[in-house]
Amino acid sequence: SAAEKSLLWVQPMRDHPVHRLMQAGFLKKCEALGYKCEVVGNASATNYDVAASIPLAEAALARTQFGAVAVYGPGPELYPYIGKLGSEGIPIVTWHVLPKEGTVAGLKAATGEDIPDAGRNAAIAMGDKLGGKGVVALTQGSYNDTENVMADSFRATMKEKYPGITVLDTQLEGFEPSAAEAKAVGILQGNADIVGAFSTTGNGIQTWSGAARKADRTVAIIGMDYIRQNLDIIKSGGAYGLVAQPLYEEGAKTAELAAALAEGKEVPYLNPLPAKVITAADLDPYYAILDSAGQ
Amino acid sequence: MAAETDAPFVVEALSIVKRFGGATALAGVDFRVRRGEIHALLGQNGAGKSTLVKILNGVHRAGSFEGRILLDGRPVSFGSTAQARLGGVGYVPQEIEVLEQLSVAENVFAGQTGLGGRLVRQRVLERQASVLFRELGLDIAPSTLVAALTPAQRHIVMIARALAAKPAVLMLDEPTASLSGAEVDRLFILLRRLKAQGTTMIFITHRLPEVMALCDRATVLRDGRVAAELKRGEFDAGTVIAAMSGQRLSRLYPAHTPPAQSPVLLEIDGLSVAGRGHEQRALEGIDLTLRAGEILGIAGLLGSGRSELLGAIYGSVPYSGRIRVEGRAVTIRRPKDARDAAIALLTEDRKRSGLLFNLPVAKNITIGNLMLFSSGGVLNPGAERAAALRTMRDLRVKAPSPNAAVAHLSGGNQQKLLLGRVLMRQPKILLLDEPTKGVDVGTRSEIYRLIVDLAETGVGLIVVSSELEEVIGLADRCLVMADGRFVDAFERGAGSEERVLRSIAAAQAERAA
Amino acid sequence: MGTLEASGRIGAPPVSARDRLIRLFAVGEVGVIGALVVVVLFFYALEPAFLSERNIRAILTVVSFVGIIAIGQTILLVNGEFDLSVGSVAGLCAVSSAKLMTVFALPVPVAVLGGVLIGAGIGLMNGLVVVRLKIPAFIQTLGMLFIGQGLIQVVTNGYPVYPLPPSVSAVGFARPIFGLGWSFVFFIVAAIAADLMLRRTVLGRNMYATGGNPEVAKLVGIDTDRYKIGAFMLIGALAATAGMFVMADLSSGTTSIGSGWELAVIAGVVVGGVSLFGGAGTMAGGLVGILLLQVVQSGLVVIGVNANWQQIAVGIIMVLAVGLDILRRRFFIAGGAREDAAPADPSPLRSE
Amino acid sequence: MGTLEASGRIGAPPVSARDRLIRLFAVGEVGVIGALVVVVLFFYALEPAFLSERNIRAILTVVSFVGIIAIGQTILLVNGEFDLSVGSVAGLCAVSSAKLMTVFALPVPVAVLGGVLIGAGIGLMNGLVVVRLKIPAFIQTLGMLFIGQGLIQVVTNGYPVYPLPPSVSAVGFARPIFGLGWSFVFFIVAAIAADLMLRRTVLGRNMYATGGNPEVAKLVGIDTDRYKIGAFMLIGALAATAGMFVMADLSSGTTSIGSGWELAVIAGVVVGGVSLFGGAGTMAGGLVGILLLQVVQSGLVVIGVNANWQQIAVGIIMVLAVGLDILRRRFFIAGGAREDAAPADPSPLRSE
Ligand SMILES: Nc1ncnc2c1ncn2[C@@H]1O[C@H](COP(=O)(O)OP(=O)(O)OP(=O)(O)O)[C@@H](O)[C@H]1O
Ligand SMILES: Nc1ncnc2c1ncn2[C@@H]1O[C@H](COP(=O)(O)OP(=O)(O)OP(=O)(O)O)[C@@H](O)[C@H]1O
Ligand SMILES: [Mg+2]
Ligand SMILES: [Mg+2]
Repeated sequence: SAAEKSLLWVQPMRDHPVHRLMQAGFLKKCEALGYKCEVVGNASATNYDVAASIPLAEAALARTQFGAVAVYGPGPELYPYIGKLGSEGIPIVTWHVLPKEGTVAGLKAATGEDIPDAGRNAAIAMGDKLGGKGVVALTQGSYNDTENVMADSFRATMKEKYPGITVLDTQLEGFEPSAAEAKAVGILQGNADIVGAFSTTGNGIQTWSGAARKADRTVAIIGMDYIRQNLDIIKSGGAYGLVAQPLYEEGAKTAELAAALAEGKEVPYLNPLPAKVITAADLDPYYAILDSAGQ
Repeated sequence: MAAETDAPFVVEALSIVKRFGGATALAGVDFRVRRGEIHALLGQNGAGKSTLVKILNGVHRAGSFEGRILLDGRPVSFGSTAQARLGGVGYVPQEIEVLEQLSVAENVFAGQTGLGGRLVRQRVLERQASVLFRELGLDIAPSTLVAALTPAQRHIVMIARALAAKPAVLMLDEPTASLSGAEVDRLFILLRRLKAQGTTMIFITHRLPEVMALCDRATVLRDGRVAAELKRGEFDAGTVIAAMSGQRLSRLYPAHTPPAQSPVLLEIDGLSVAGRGHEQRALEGIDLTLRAGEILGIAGLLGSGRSELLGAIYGSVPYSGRIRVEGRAVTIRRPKDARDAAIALLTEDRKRSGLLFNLPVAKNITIGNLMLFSSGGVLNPGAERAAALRTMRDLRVKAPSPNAAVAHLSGGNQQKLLLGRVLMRQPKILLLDEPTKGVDVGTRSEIYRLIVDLAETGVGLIVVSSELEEVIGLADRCLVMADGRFVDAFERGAGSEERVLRSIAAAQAERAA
Repeated sequence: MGTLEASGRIGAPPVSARDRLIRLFAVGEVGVIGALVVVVLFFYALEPAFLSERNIRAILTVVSFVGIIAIGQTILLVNGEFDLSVGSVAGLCAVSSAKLMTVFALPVPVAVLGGVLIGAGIGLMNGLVVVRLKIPAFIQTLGMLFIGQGLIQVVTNGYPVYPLPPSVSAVGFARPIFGLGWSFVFFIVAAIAADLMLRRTVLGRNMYATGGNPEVAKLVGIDTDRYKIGAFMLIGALAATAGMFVMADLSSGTTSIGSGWELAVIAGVVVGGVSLFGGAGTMAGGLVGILLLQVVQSGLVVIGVNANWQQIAVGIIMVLAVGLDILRRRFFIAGGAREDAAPADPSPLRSE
Repeated sequence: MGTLEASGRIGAPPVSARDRLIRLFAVGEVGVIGALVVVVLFFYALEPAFLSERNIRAILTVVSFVGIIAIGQTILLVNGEFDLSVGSVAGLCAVSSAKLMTVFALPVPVAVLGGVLIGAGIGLMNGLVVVRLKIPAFIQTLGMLFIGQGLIQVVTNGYPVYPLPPSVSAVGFARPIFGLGWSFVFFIVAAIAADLMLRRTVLGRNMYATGGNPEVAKLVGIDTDRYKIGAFMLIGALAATAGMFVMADLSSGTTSIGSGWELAVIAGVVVGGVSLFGGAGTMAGGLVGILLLQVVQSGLVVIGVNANWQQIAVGIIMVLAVGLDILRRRFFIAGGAREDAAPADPSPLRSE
């Protein structure tokens, strides 16, 4: 019946640009699969408010009987809710992290990049670019499991593979672009010898390339997410590369898994997606994806 | 020189009806003022005087009342005070309304776009302001911040503000209520000059002598209706009061003789109060004793320090010196300490430090006295309401209901309400700062009676009033204060207004020397 | 005689009848309750599932979290101050107590007590700074908001405190009444107590005086400083409690607990007719206001409004609710009781 | 004669000298400028690079964005109101004009004009609702904050508007003076104009009256409603301008432009001695306040303070700056003028 043909997507901080990209992949795929899909979460681009998001999910569930529910799971705070829904017999998928099987009650499947791996790739790309020496700045948008893990693995990899490179303490960019840029400039000023910068957030490339321009310094910048502007910046040499987080694909994959589960099919528990570091050389396929996504 | 009685009407308010919710403030008033006259508007508290002038000033905007208003024979309907102002109407409200964060000069010329074109010329402003003040006999530096003035001083600033606009018709709502003799004299000189220059004035007061001295005609309101229209020469206290209240004038100051050698309630020696900023001392070495059943009056000029003294005794103004209550030395740091020592204070500025505008009438009366209607901190609403009603009856607080907003009581009724609050806890020592400010003649004598009765029951009272005549009439013993020191003292009957003024002048002369 | 008749009106039936009407409509909550009913019926009509047990429970649960803080905020506002730091205080106390029960392995009750004490302590600090140093509450509590957020990171280093002792999750999962959790029980009990305190005790009345005009309050012998500091401590402790209830609900000490609550809570109670300027408003009103905002948010989801438009609707309805309330006052309370009900009273000079 | 001398104390020369002193120190900026100097020297001592041309440029650039809004906020606060919606208005106008110049392919100047008009329009709405319907600015502008955020999503569907016409980035990259962008030029010019307006014109004088005590202002014939509505429109237009400058700087209509500005801007100007309760404060003060907060933030980064502690430091310094200012007033302006200056003065009843 129509009831089973619908899927729900639960994601706090619903309006964050990166989250919106994931949602786009999900909704697009849903349509393709002939499902009626819905996104809920606290409407904010800055506040990750779980307590406020759960009742919104409940509201949707009160109205519609969804075939499966996708719950954003970068941290443990939504695990209890996943457990609750699972105990109601609703199949649950999560994305963006790959929790070990059995660690999250009620979870049927997970997809997303292998975050530590992504961080490692970034470190290697950076290390090679810098020829194994120099000072590298590290910034996160905010503290959250995804960014923390990626930053940590970046730091660890540098430590073991490129002892010649010193990674500075993590600094927070925050969400407001102009403020983030000012902060980056401050970091550059505070450390005359910075030659590289790695940011674990989607705005990072804009932030750092803008800062490098203002401070006119040449910095090897690696950031996240292949939104069009980031690709352009790399193309124009404003940044070195980016971790092609499969945000859009995650969303799409999540929709597939959820749909399959809704139809009672078996799906693999872990569904990792590649997260390559791409540089000026290999941009074209990503432009293609964006075009197809109508962005 | 009374304006010729057939001069044309400048202001005509015809069959004005003003209702506030259920209450009717004005029930069909016809009010006419002739060009060039000073027209007294009289009536009991709550009679509707302020409401009438507010209507003439667009405070109550056209449409919020019934009836017609004519200026110079032309019908007008003011949608705002701004329009009234442009229409040549000036207004000094009853309550103090100033811009505390601006300087005196800025206050006086606030809203006057004329000055120096669109640019503000501070110098010009201040020069013109100081001229005005000299005329009003208040030598405040124009750059003084209004926040630093006493209530009375603020009131003068308001008057200057109205005059500065050079209105054709000037309406003053109890301008003298907080002024003392000398300031009043000055004001009158000024008003007479304005009159000579052709300004028409409406003058509200509760002080009949002022009417006699200043006004050409008078309209008496009573419960929202015109009770009488009197010409100069027709008004003597008897007629006016009769018209106002239908009562005959009881003796204004009831007889009272203090019990000989009653115990000393309050003993103060060497009390000093640090001056505010520039004042080296607001009060200097004050000694004073108050006996049970005694009414002690303090006379003085504006800014002489009377309120500061009461404030110090009550703990709201930090002081140095020794205070003993009933022989016990007490340290009063906060009003609470004073209250625990059975001292109560009626403040001089209702709006600033008297009324709680967020609470209705009844709760305004009982606040601070709640221990009387509560057990274990839990209120007994019935008892509270009853007590509030009792107070309202006893003091004849005229209010639509116990739950009405205090903001909507007439000035005098607000005053009575506060008196009620202060009396509720039956203090032993009662400090009254301008107790009859804005209170009508009838009620006034009631309050005097009340004061005397309290004295009879052994309460000790200190009365500060800007009306010399009142202090002298009431007090068993009268102290004269100037520049924060006592400069003279005399028993009932031994003093006169002249004596007070002379001793003050003398004191200042010697201080100048 | 004149005056007597005049004052005689006091007791007269018609008046006091009108008074009861005024009284009824003057109390802040009537308007917002009206708005709430309208909104609920509207959503229900469009989608009966709105009143499904499940949805109601979800709404009441989250309301119980924010509501616990709203109790404190209402009291603080009545006292003439407000607190922007509640969100980060809630988060800080949650993660702190989480650390206490994990890293320091303290027994859960002790750790919880610790959390509450931290909250009250922060409240005390806010109170002292605002009252004694006369620093505007806006600055002090906004500063504390930042400080709290920073401390959350210091305490957790950005990682959620997880897992927590099972007993915590147990509390989070427990459903003592009508399938509602302990947070709700606490909320209801606290709300009733607070309401009685404000309306029926000397304490409460003195709070209205304190918020209405501190200078007058002092003159009638009320120690306004003590009241304000107390109110700050109370809201601190309540914020801590709310934060820890959320923590139990999520059975993890997440760094994001309470993020964005600072304005939400104030908005809610103000929608409920509590004055931002002190001395006016009721507990019932404040809490209904909070409920209204949550109902709107859930309702919009239930009836399936496009996600992008939901927040727009929230903003509009928030303003409308207050507008309705103000019209009500205009309409029912002519001159009469306006000031005493309306926070919007431009009159008295409040400076000191 | 008698009384002339009696009150003469008040007029004696030393007094008016004192008054001039008062007025000097009463103007909000002295304290915050002091704080600014201290902070700058402190950072400079620890890390000379802090005063490097580039860092100064970067700081001034960011300040110019927020500062443009702070100009409006200061004027609005002087008029006795405030606006929480500036952040989302900035964002909304930025993405809207971006859409206009891309999707609708309007010439850039037209699109920019469009953005400004939207901002002014929103301001007009805020003003009308606050002034005419007497809905508290807090509620109306908070509601507008939500509405704006929602509209940003509606307009952009969550994606940054990109790419923009080259001329936009050109403006963003241009460095007309001392390597500072057009945003800074605009900021400086607007600031000077606004300062003169407040201090030297009747308009400004009437604004202080309007914010100081609307009742009195009305009484003396000032059309307070017009002033307030005007101020709301001005801040709307300025917010739009700031948003579009950020957009040019990023050469992309990012949806997160302006997020979090609502409190930052108010905090800054209040730190600068502008009263939350209207009628007090200066343009210079407000803008130095904004600068101070920005300096602190980037200073902490430059000297390499641990990220976790930065926010804490910001919170503390913010409170300290205001505290310093209030002590200064206590010290220099005894009794009398106390009321006038202290923003601490809890003289709210300024709601509408
Ligand atoms: N805004 C208002 N709302 C309700 N009632 C009001 C309002 N203003 C005045 N009243 C009532 O109207 C009546 C007349 O008040 P008004 O202030 O005109 O008296 P008044 O003659 O000025 O008295 P007083 O000499 O004490 O100033 C009073 O009963 C008062 O309670
Ligand atoms: N709020 C205040 N701020 C600054 N100075 C004040 C204040 N109140 C009183 N003063 C100063 O203290 C002195 C005594 O004022 P006080 O009010 O006691 O005089 P007063 O005799 O009561 O006269 P008034 O009739 O003006 O009340 C005055 O010179 C005044 O300048
Ligand atoms: Mg009157
Ligand atoms: Mg006095």
